Amino acid sequence: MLRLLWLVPAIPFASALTLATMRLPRKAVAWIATCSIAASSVISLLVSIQFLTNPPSTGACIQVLWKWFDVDGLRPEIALYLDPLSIIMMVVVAFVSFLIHLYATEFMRGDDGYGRFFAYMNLFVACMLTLVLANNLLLLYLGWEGVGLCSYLLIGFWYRDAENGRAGRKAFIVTRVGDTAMVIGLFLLFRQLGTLNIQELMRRAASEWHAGSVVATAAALLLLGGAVGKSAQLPLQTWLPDAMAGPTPVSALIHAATMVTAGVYLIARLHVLYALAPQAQFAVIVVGAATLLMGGLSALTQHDLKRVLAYSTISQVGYMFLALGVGAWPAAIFHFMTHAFFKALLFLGAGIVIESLNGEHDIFHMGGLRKPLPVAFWTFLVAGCSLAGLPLITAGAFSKGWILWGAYSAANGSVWLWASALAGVFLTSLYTFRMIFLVFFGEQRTQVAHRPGHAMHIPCIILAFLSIAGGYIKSPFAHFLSPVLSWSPGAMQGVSFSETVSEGITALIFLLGLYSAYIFFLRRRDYAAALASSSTGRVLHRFWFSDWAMDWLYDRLFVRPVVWAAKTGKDDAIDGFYTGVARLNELTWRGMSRTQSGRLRWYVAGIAAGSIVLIAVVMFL
Amino acid sequence: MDAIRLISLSPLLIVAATSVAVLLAIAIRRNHAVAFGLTLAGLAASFCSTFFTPPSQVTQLLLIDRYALFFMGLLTAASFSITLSAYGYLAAREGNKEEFYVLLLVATLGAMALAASGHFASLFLGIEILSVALYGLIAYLRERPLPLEAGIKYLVLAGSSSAFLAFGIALVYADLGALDFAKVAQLLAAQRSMNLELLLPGTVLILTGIGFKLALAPFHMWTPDVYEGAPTPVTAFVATVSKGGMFALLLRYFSQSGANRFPRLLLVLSIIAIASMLAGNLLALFSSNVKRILAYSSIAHMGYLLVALEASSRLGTNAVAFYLVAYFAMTLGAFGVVTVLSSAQRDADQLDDYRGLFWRRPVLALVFTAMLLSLAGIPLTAGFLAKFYIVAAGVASQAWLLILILVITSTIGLFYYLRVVTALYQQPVSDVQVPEPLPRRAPGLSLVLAVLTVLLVWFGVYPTPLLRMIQSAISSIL
Amino acid sequence: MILVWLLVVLLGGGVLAGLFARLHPLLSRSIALVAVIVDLVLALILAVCDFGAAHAVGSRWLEEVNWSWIPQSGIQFHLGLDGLSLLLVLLTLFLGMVAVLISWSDITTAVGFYHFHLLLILGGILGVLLSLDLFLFYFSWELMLVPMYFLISIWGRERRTYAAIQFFLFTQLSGLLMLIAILALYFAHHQATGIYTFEYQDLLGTQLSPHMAMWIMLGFFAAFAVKLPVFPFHTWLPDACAEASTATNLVLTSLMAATAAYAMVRFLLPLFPDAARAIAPVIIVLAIIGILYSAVLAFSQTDLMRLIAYASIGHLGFVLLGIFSGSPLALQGAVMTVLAHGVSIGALFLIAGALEKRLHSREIETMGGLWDTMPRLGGVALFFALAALGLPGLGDFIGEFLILIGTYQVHIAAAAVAACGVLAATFYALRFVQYAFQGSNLHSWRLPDLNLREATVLGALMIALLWLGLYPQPVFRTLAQTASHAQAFWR
Amino acid sequence: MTAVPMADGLILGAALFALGLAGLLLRRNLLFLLISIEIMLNGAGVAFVTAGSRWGRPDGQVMFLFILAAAAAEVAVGLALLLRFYHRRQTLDADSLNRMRG
Repeated sequence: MLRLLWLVPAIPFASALTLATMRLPRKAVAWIATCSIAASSVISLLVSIQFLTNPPSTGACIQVLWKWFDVDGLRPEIALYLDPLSIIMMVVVAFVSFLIHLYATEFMRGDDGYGRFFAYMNLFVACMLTLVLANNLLLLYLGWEGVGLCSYLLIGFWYRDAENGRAGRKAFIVTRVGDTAMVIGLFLLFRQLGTLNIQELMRRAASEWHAGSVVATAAALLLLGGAVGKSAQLPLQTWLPDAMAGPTPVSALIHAATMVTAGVYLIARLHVLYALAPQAQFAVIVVGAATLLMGGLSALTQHDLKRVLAYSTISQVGYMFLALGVGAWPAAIFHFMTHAFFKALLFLGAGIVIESLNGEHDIFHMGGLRKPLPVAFWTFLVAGCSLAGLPLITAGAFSKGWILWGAYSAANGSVWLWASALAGVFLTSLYTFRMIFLVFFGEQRTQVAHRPGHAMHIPCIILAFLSIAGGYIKSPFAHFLSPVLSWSPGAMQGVSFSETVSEGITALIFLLGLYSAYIFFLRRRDYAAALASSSTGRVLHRFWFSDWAMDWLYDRLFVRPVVWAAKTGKDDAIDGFYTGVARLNELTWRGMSRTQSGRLRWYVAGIAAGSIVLIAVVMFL
Repeated sequence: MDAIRLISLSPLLIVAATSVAVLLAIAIRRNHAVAFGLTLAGLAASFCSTFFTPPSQVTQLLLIDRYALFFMGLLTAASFSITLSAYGYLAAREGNKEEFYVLLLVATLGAMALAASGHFASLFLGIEILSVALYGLIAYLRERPLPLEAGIKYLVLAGSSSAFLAFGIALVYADLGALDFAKVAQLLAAQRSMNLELLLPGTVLILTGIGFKLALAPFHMWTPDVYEGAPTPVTAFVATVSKGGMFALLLRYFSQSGANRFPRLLLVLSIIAIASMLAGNLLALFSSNVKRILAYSSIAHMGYLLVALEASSRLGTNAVAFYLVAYFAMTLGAFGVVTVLSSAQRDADQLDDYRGLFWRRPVLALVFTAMLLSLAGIPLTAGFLAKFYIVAAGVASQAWLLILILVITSTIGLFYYLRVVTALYQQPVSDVQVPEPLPRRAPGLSLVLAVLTVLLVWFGVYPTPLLRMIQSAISSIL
Repeated sequence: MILVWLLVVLLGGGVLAGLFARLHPLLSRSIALVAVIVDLVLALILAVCDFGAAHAVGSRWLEEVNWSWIPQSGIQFHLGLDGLSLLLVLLTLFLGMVAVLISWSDITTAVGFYHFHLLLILGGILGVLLSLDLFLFYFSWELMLVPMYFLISIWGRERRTYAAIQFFLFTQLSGLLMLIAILALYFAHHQATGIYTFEYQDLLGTQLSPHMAMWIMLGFFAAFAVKLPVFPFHTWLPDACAEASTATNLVLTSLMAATAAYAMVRFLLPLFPDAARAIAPVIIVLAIIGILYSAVLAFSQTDLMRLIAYASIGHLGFVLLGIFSGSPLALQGAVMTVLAHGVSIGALFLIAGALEKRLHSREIETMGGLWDTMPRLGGVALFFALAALGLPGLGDFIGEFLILIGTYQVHIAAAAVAACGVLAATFYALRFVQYAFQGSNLHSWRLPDLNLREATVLGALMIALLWLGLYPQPVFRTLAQTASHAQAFWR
Repeated sequence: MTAVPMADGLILGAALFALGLAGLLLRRNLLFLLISIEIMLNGAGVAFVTAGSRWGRPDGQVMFLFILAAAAAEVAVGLALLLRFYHRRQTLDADSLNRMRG
């Protein structure tokens, strides 16, 4: 059964290729696209079950497909690596993808790029699966760039609007900035350790580098650059909100559930390296903590439903980074999983809402959708609660609680991190319910034009179930991951309160957020308006709304200079030199051809002068 | 004078006799075809005789060695092809045609004498025979303004340059007391205390005379005017036979007399070479007259030749000889094409005459292209190997400055060749007036062009036999 | 012997194609196509047969021909084939076939003359790739120029004459500098051993003073730098590409560059290892400037052909970097990049040509929203744009990755800055796709999508690029022996 | 008769030569140009004769004869051409020979 592993990425690849090259009727497209992902997820489940029931002695299994190339010591293979971490990633990715594909078959029904859409989506799934299953960093990088490409393609899917294309390019380029750092990290690792095989790298790193060594730090930081770009963390988060220009299933799949967590996966995959580089790990903490707060604050000010969710994603991935930074590895992966469920669901719900309102994105133009869209409302509510961390019931509460506890108690944790994560909980709760209240409660402002069908409802319901049930598998999850990512709670000394206390406080904060949202956005909207229109409020609002003005900053710092250089350099200054030489020749010709005056006596004079000069040369030189 | 020596002289004698024969034929009855046929026969016989003639020295004046025979063969072959191309050209023009051949034969004789000359007297005589005949040839179409003007210019300038030459020889003679190259070489080698105040200016004056004939800068200014004005076959003659004979002499003088002993003279030669390469190539850049372009290009080519001459090694001599052969082939070919295209009214010397030639007469255009590319030194043509050997000679003697200038100027030169080539392949524009081609097809000329093209490619791809010939020829002067 | 046949078939085919065009243009096209395909098959036979043989015998050359040519000057007609040249021969013939195919309907005037020149160039390129005699090498090197000049100046666009002459002057001057260098080496060798020879193997160990070696090396470098082209000798390329026809551009960028890179690996490094090492830092800096500069300029171009030309310059900057970084990894990456660049940039030119044929314009400002009307062409363009920006899984990535990772072993900063060049490639590649195919169809173009011939050619190129990206091992296996030789000289 | 010192003879020759050259440069009439050439050639002739007397050989005089013959031939052709020219243009101005240039 394990030998079928290669089919998991191969089937989506094949179907992507089929869809890209052939013109098929819509039905066929839908079937091929969805069934291929279904097949892929079934196989991944089968493989996982095989792995669970009959675990390989080494704790992982490797499937080598073919030797990629072998040049002077660099011998990457096209090989898949299966261990508990990649199993979790694979299964979640495949399964969520399947649901979103199913949803999309209906969501995209009226679009003329139907085949193209599913070709891209299947390609994305294939690349994402390659990424999580890759045995070496080069193959991982292939998947990594592949998902970036699909993200670009899908953001700009509605290509007729140039803005979408711009957003897509921005996403691709910003993430590629990170990727460049990452690829340099690969060079560094290869130079120092002589391989790119992940397991081999980790073994050699552990044996050759001592903790805190400069190379280890440099490598970890460079790879962090890649992770930060892909996962839309500070300071490369600016692409994600714009990426919402893509169709909603894309936002759900790529920009919420799977791709943006690739950075988390990368760091978890290379956690041995980060353990060797405390400074780098501290950087991960800083990135995570800062991003989760900034994302939360920005989410609070957005009008566009999908942008709220986008900032929420940034913020939640920030939690994961925080967990990674403090060393609570399984907590990060656990949060990845629950986040995949509830955030995908939120986007799917948002998709239903937006579609039903004929493409209205502004939450201030929505309201009262509770009645016309009941399924969407209830599933959205479940997901929202999960996101905000409704205690005891929702999956999000478990995963986030774990992270909070980790932020306090783990190796690199501190009470300050715990506090900032707690602040994040408040923000999450606040913006989540702000969104829910504005969209589903209050009076209806826009007529519902369209009601979704089963293909869109079923995934929502399944995901809603998972957003709750997913939380209860925390301990088997931790156990399953333990061979790869171990976690020992309470190992720290000086812990002054227990996990239960932490959870209790979290719950309180959640309620505080919920209550504030209720006051500001349902009961007394004028309070919110007054707050926002106060002078500091206005400044802060604008600041947060514009993503901390980072777009503006990057525009001035990078985009404009490059465009300016391109504009001024268009005609290739170097060419001017050669043109000058040519011109000089022409001028010389002009001057010299004057001497050919046609006059006999001038010619005689020429001969005489030449002769005299030459005589002078022989006589006097 | 014994029989052997007389036989040795046979190439010269045959040409001289032919000229007399043509004169007599004219006296009996004017007939263009007869004069033409006699001339061809004479030149062919002379050419063949160069292969059978035993080398020997005929008096002090003429050295009929392998070297001389090689160049005589080259010169007669060139005259032969010029004769062929002149027939149709003259037939379409006014006036008596027959004397043209007489003059041509005499001029050839002068050039051949130069190739064989081993003495200043024969040098002077050869030059004068050549020049005087050339005055007539250049101004042959005397009813037309341009040939006449060119003839007078050439007359005055060549006459004064002869005076420079003669005065130079006189100075050298005054110092050394010898007119014979071998003797001069001995005296120079003997390190006898020399009066350099006479010897060096004298040599420079001789160089002035020779440089004039070779159209080397700064004695080059007549070239474009004479090339433009002279009837095209005569232009071809001036460019090839006249310069070829002269260069053969220069090469012999230079390698036999050991003038390279004087660094100052080498310096003068370098200055001349550099000036020629620069002037030739730069002057031609934007000219719109094909004959003038070829004139300027010939100035540059003579400059290249000097670079190899200065190397004064076996390699350099080899390079000069090979270059001259290639230069003959391509120059004759180029002027042959100009001849073909010339109408009875005027020569096809404007660049516009060539625009779109490829689309009208593709074969002719291809031939012209081959000639031009060969002049530019592009592979598959003899010009490439020729330039290759020149550069090789320069590199071997480590004359880096000269080589660098050669490389740069020949790149500049490429520009004007390409201007012409580009014109050939331009899509035809209907309203451009093109001259009528010759009324009669010129089978002789076509044959010449075909043979020259074949030779051009043959020497460019497989020069081994030619190189063998050249090596045996130059061994007699080294 | 088969090497001679390679040349004879091409040149003979060229002459025949030239002659038979009078009967019917189609005949000329077919002859040209058949000649190139026959050659390609011959080369493939070589690739298949000789591969095992070479490993068994362990000789330096898989195939060799050595005839006397001009014995007076020590010139031999010496051809030899090893892994490196085999790869590039295959590339040449493959792209040559593509060139003939895409000219099929593009070229309507002087068809025979066109194919004569096209095949003559291919012959010249093969001559360069196979020569083991420096004279023969120089001969072939120069032989490429004239036909290229004609291809640009007859079948080009408005300012074709200017572009053609510029091309010719640049290459000629640099070529003559190389001639001086070759001759200097020749005489230096004679001085040391008393033997006049242009034979590559003999000249390899020539003793030169460092000063001399540097100058001679620079002479060689000048020729290769112009042909590659290397910043700041690159300006002829965009001009030429803007004016030449599609197939010409293919030959001009993909194949001419391949010969230059080949010549650096085959001649420059082994002949002057010390001088090359000494000057490597300077050249690396030039390469990096070239990479970044060309990326910025490609970003600013509005003429599609110029854009692609600058993109090509950028990729070739990587090749230069790889060759001079002194790392075996990077060297093999450079060869890989040459192959992949040939395919991907060639394909981009094809696409630009296809667009021009339909739109009668190359200005990307006249385009936009073409995906609506030509989705297939759009998809293909996207594919090759992605190849150009170095997407993993496609050939260009493998080459550039190896170059960078190899360079990193030696010059960390250089590799890091050059990696930013890969990033910069993203800008123009995406801009191209955006402006041409995305956005709204402002000009309401209604155009035919790819026809069968175009689709086949482009499909073949896509497969080639994917193959190079996903399973390049055969390439590296073929290259291994040559690479080890090159390394031996470098170290 | 005592031999003329060589230097004197050569100076005389050079002076003649220079005179001829000056004439060539200064006169506009074509006829005078021909005459000037004659003077230059005669300058060379004087130099030859002087040099010959220095070495006591006849070569100098022989060369002088050659020069005379050559000069005569040149003048013969030259005058013919001048006649043609005068016939056409009604002038002998050297500067009017400038239809070709550039």
